[in-house]
Amino acid sequence: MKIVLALPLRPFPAALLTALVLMLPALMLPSAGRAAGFEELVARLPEGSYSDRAEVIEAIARTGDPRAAEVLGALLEGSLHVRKADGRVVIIEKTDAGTVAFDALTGEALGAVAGRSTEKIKVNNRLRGMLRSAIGALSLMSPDRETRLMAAQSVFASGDPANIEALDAALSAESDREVATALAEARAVAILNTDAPVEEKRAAVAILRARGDAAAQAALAPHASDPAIGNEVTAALAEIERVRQMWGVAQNVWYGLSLGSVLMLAAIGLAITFGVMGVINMAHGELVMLGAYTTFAVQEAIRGAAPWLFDWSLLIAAPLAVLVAGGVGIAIERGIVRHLYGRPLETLLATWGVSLILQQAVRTIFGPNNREVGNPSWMSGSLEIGQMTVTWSRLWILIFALCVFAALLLVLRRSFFGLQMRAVTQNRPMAAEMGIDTGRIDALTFGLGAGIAGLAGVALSQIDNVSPNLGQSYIVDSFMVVVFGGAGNLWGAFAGAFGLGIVNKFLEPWTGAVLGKILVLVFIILFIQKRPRGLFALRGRAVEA
Amino acid sequence: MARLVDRRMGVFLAALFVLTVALPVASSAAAGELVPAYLVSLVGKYLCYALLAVALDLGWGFCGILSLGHGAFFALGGYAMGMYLMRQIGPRGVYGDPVLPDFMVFLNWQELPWFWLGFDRFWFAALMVMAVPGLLAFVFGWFAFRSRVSGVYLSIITQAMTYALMLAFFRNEMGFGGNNGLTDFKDILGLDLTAASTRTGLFVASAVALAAGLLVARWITASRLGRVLVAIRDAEERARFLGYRVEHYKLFVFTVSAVMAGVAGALYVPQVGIINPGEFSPANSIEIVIWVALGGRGTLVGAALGAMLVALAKTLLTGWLPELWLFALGGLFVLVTLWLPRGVLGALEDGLAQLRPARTGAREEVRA
Amino acid sequence: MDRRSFLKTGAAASAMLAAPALVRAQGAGPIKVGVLHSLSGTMAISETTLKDVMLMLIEEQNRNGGLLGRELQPVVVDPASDWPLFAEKARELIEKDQVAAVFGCWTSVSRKSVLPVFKELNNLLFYPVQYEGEESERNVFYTGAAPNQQAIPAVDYLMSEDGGSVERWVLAGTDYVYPRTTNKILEAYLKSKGVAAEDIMINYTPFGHSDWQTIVSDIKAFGSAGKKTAVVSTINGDANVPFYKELANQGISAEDIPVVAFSVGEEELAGLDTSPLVGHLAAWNYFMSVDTPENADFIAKWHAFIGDESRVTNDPMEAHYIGFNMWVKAVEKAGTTDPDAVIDAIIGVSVPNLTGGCSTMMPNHHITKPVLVGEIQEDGQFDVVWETPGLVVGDAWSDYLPDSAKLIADWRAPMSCGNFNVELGRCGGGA
Amino acid sequence: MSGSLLYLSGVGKSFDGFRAIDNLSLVVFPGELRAVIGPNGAGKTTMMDIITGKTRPDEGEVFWKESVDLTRADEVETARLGIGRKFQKPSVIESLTVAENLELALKGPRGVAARLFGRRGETEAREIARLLALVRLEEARDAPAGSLSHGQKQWLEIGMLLAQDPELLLVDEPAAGMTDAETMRTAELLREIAGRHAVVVVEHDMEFVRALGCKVTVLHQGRVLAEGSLEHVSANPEVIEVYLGR
Repeated sequence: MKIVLALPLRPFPAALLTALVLMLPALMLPSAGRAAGFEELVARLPEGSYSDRAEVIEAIARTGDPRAAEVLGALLEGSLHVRKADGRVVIIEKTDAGTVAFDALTGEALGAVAGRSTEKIKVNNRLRGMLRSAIGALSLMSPDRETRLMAAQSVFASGDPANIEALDAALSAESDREVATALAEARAVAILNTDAPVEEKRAAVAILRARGDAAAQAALAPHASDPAIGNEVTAALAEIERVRQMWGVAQNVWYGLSLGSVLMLAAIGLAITFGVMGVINMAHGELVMLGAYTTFAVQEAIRGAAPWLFDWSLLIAAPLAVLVAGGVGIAIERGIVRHLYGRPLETLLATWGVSLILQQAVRTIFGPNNREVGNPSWMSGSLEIGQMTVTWSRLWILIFALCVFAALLLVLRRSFFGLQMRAVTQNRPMAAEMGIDTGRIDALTFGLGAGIAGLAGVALSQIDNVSPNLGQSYIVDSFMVVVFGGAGNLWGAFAGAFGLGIVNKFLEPWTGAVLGKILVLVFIILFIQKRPRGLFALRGRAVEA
Repeated sequence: MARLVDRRMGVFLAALFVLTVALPVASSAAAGELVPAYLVSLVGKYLCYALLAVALDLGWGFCGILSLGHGAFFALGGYAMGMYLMRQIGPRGVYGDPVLPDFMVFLNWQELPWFWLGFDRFWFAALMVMAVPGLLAFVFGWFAFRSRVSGVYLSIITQAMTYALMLAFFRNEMGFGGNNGLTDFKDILGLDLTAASTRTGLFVASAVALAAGLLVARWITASRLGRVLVAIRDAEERARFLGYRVEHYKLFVFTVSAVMAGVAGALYVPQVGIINPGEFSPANSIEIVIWVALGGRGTLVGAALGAMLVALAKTLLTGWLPELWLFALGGLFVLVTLWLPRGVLGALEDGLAQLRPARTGAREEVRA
Repeated sequence: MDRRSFLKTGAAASAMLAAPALVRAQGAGPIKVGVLHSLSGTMAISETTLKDVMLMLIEEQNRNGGLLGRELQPVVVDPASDWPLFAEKARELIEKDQVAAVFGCWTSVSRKSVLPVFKELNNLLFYPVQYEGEESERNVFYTGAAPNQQAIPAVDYLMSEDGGSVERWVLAGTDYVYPRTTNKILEAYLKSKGVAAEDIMINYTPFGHSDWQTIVSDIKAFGSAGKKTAVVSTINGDANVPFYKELANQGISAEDIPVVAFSVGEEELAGLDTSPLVGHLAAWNYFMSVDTPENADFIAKWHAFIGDESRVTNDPMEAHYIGFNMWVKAVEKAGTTDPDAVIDAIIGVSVPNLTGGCSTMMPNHHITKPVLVGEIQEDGQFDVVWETPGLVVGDAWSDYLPDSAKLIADWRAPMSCGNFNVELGRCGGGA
Repeated sequence: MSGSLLYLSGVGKSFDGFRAIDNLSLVVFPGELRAVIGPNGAGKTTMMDIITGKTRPDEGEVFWKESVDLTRADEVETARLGIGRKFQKPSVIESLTVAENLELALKGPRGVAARLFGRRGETEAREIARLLALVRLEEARDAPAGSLSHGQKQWLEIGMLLAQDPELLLVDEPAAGMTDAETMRTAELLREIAGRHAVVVVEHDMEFVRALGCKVTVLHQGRVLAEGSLEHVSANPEVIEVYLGR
């Protein structure tokens, strides 16, 4: 009866209160009655407004019925439907054969169902939150460690005092330290929402202070004005804030690096065509776009043919993107750029024309809308380093960018192709004398730059639009990076990209995104005055424009 | 010393004159509107583009300064004029505020920002139309040329300049109407902008401005200074060792060209009825370069021609085959750079030159 | 653009060519309808679909015997996302092609750019997109939502218990007029509801902003103050995908911090994996998921027309559907396509919308619409979780902006004024 | 050194490690004709760059008429002081006519305004005619410089140099790509010029240097290896070693 006693004393949704009052008879009765209550409640799920549904859910949770977790879970995932014909509540399962239904209570298989014959029992955000907490409470004792951890966290999020004894029970049974901490923290939050004795609350505050992240902050903040523990809470909050400030800097650096890696990917190909060959390839952005669309195409194919391959889609797409973009690049070089060497400005115009054509071509083939490129599981979500959120996608992109850069250095420094390439760059006639097919080298160099643009596209498809406008949004930035870093020098592009990335990210909090970007541009303009050939100027004939 | 008006210039100016007279007449009610009235403003717009192209050609064709940011000067001129036109609306804005433009009212600005002061007077606006782009070009050029930023690097930072300006003007705090820009103009110098007579007036003004622009550019390039410019374009080192302060010459040309662009923008805005940060977009500036390349770099008249041709193509294609418009434009760029290195005009004159024994055609090409 | 509708456009275009440029009076022969949507450039991403819808509607109307016994003929032009070109094309449509009405524009700036043209040449523009309001013109009909038909109800919902009784607000938008105005209105509205200034965070980003790391983490921090927090997003089309991807990756779920967007519809979600976004909201006057016979029929027709079952429908498409039918009805009522007659006839015209009700053209040239709040589902569709009990009348002049609160619009005689100042008791401004 | 026109002492310059000029000293007197020879990479061109202010030396002093510090001047200033330079690769303005090229070079105001409003005067026309005759390009007067033969371009450039009427001419490999006849003619021309102008000629071609018959300075690895009459230097074992060595 603890619950009932606790009831009036807690700040508690009126709906829930009535729900419990309504449940009292059920609680009095032995298990049979409970079961009945459960079935009756489930039957009532489809009816009424969201608020009504909220009550029912709370009630179901209270029953502690073994089937509750499953039913609520189904409701949460939206697979709990009601059969239009007889209003029977069923759980829908999508199989290769088609959709089949099971009775929510008995689990009896009801065979295949036609699309419109059942209707989904809708939930909204509020109900979802409620469900998670309820399921959490119900699965605190689950044998699976992960489940328990998840449960503890969702209970933490709900901060619902109703879960306290469930938590106590779980805590006493828990062996795993991590889970135990999670449980303790969840309990602490719940405690704060009760009128437990001050010492107990102090202890709770201490626990949360130890956790010291945004969630803890959120849990503590409302109690700052509590006369009893106000001081402890404010102190704890201040402490947490201080720690988060420190992490904030690290976070900014990370953001800068991440942005830098994107810039570098976009610009590095340009650094080759523009830097090494002195060719201004305005279609560079569109080559990036081609890479992104290749990824899209690959994923489409996979979705159709072999869904289990999806996590590999990027690895499959990468080489293809290099081929596609590289191929187009070589075509551009052979078809157009080749005739314009030594006339960089004309090249600029011609390649701009190419970019327009590529854009419209993609628009005609794939349509003007954004295309969906999914994140493979290993690229979605984020990991918490202390107070710092590092999203997997961006982490992988950073790593990817560094690999590309390293590989490129290797090719240019070590490979025979690289040697020939540098020879052609340094002294074309001499290289020709030595029997190097300069034309071929030019084509390959350009192709290399284009191919890398394609790779960039694969990466960008993970964090940005895949639309015909993709290229446009990066071309200007890429040029800034190359010019700032100093053409003809990969390290220049490297330094340029990360430099600009970090500067940008440290400016953003102060000036806002728009002004930050403007300031960076102005900075570049002024910087070029000081070093007209960029950060790492390449001496020699290579980049004379 | 070449004549100020050579054959090429003469032909073009004559044609321009005929157009200027014929079009308004033909579209007038008196002539039973032989051509739809909207052609007047449309062609007027083309003429502004032409002037802009001439401005760019002066810098690129004769001094080798490829600016990928000339749209910025055009837009600034346009904004200066736009601000005047906004002030002209006075209390006729939707909120009936005597001073503040509508966009300031509903973002509840309390008073007019300082940089809007004075724009209620035409002479001041007209001055700013030239002063603002001129000043920007002067300062920018002074930095860039003094530290010998040249070629591609110069082009890229001019692009950075216009890009930065675009972002800046998109910001609503700037007080230029943000993305919506300045629009809903009522009248200029007390004349109703929608009146046919005003349209014709603006059209003629554009034609005159174009002619003037061509003559000024021609005068500069045909003068002894013009030869220094060519020297700088073809052999900058040489010019220096001959004792010419290259940066001064570049600065002069760049500034003049920016002022021209500003004037073009100022005439453009009242005819299209809107100015918005989109005009600053790097793509626009690149398109200007295309006009010049298409018409024939370093030929002035060719630049004007190129601008009008592309604009015309845009008008027609976006009507006929919308989906093909970008293909066409893109293809044009490629073809011209590959097969018409001297542009349409160059090709044309080569054709003529072959017909005529005299090499004068080619000679002037060389000199110009 | 797929081949099918491409051919159609081709046909339409060539038809337009064939038409002599100097036809004066609208005798018999086809009635021309202008379609003014960008098919290239940055806005093509949103506008191309609307062009297709118009072609579909016109085709259907012709199958049902056209209008006034005359065939309707679409005239498609491409303003190429270039604002001055919008004005030029509008002029061309009206003067050269003699269209009876124009359906088009997406961005506010494009509408602003063509406005003077429509006023001067006295023609009709049907504008199908939600916008910032603060406008009511004699020649323009706003079939999209005004702020009070989208933003304010959405906020009401979030403040309600079902919506999670939100107390702390992030107003995030792209830095242009629609978000600025909407946020000004919302700010005023929230304050009127007793929300403290420190519980409102306003943030603006440039167009096509793609690096959302900082802002998303700011939102996260802002949301950790212990009060229920929600984000009201007026972020513009292209920037949304990276924004939502960042949200998902930083693990901000709709239960922690729901995001309600006014510019994100089915089309935008088509470019996203929505499973991490389940529960985030959007407020519109139409969702593809709405279960009504009209809607089912519309979707079926759309799929048939576009020849692609996977294509989605969205709110601006419905707006065109409503707008077009209103125009048709008004023309039939007036018995002519003459703009003045239609302008008089169309007020009060009521046509079924796709959500099971009827929308009516109001004297202020805005229409009545239901407001729906939907939650994103795994399948990229929205589940309607809330809707206004009745239809909401579009409000041209917001009551939450000091200077526009004084204004009302009524285009019926005798007032026939778009910005009547109730304080001064006169038709203010020049309009 | 008293009366010197150009005075270099202890000049050094290196490009990322490579020592192009190393403790170089050189003195040229007014009206003197001087040949500078040396193998590739001996620093001849770098020396000229330093004199004309194109490159700043790392150390050492460079003085013009014992008073003006050339290490602080840039190309334009040195040009205006009266140092003319002819490049190894003939650099004339190809799209201008021969006459226009000379007219550009003529001594006179270099300011923007002056050029914009100035007109070509009688004296200038006469001067141009004289120079055309001197470099034997009368009939090519109105041809674009681009259409000239290599040798003619060399002469045109020398003509432009003279048009500047400098006190010191730096001439970089004038005979390169010339027929023997032209080479001799050029040598003759330079000897004529010398006296009124000081001339420093950088050359590989020993025949040409002999034809100049003047004091010779041998550069090697950025240093002066030997100096004196051609006979004297060519007797110098080090010089022989250097020349045979390569």
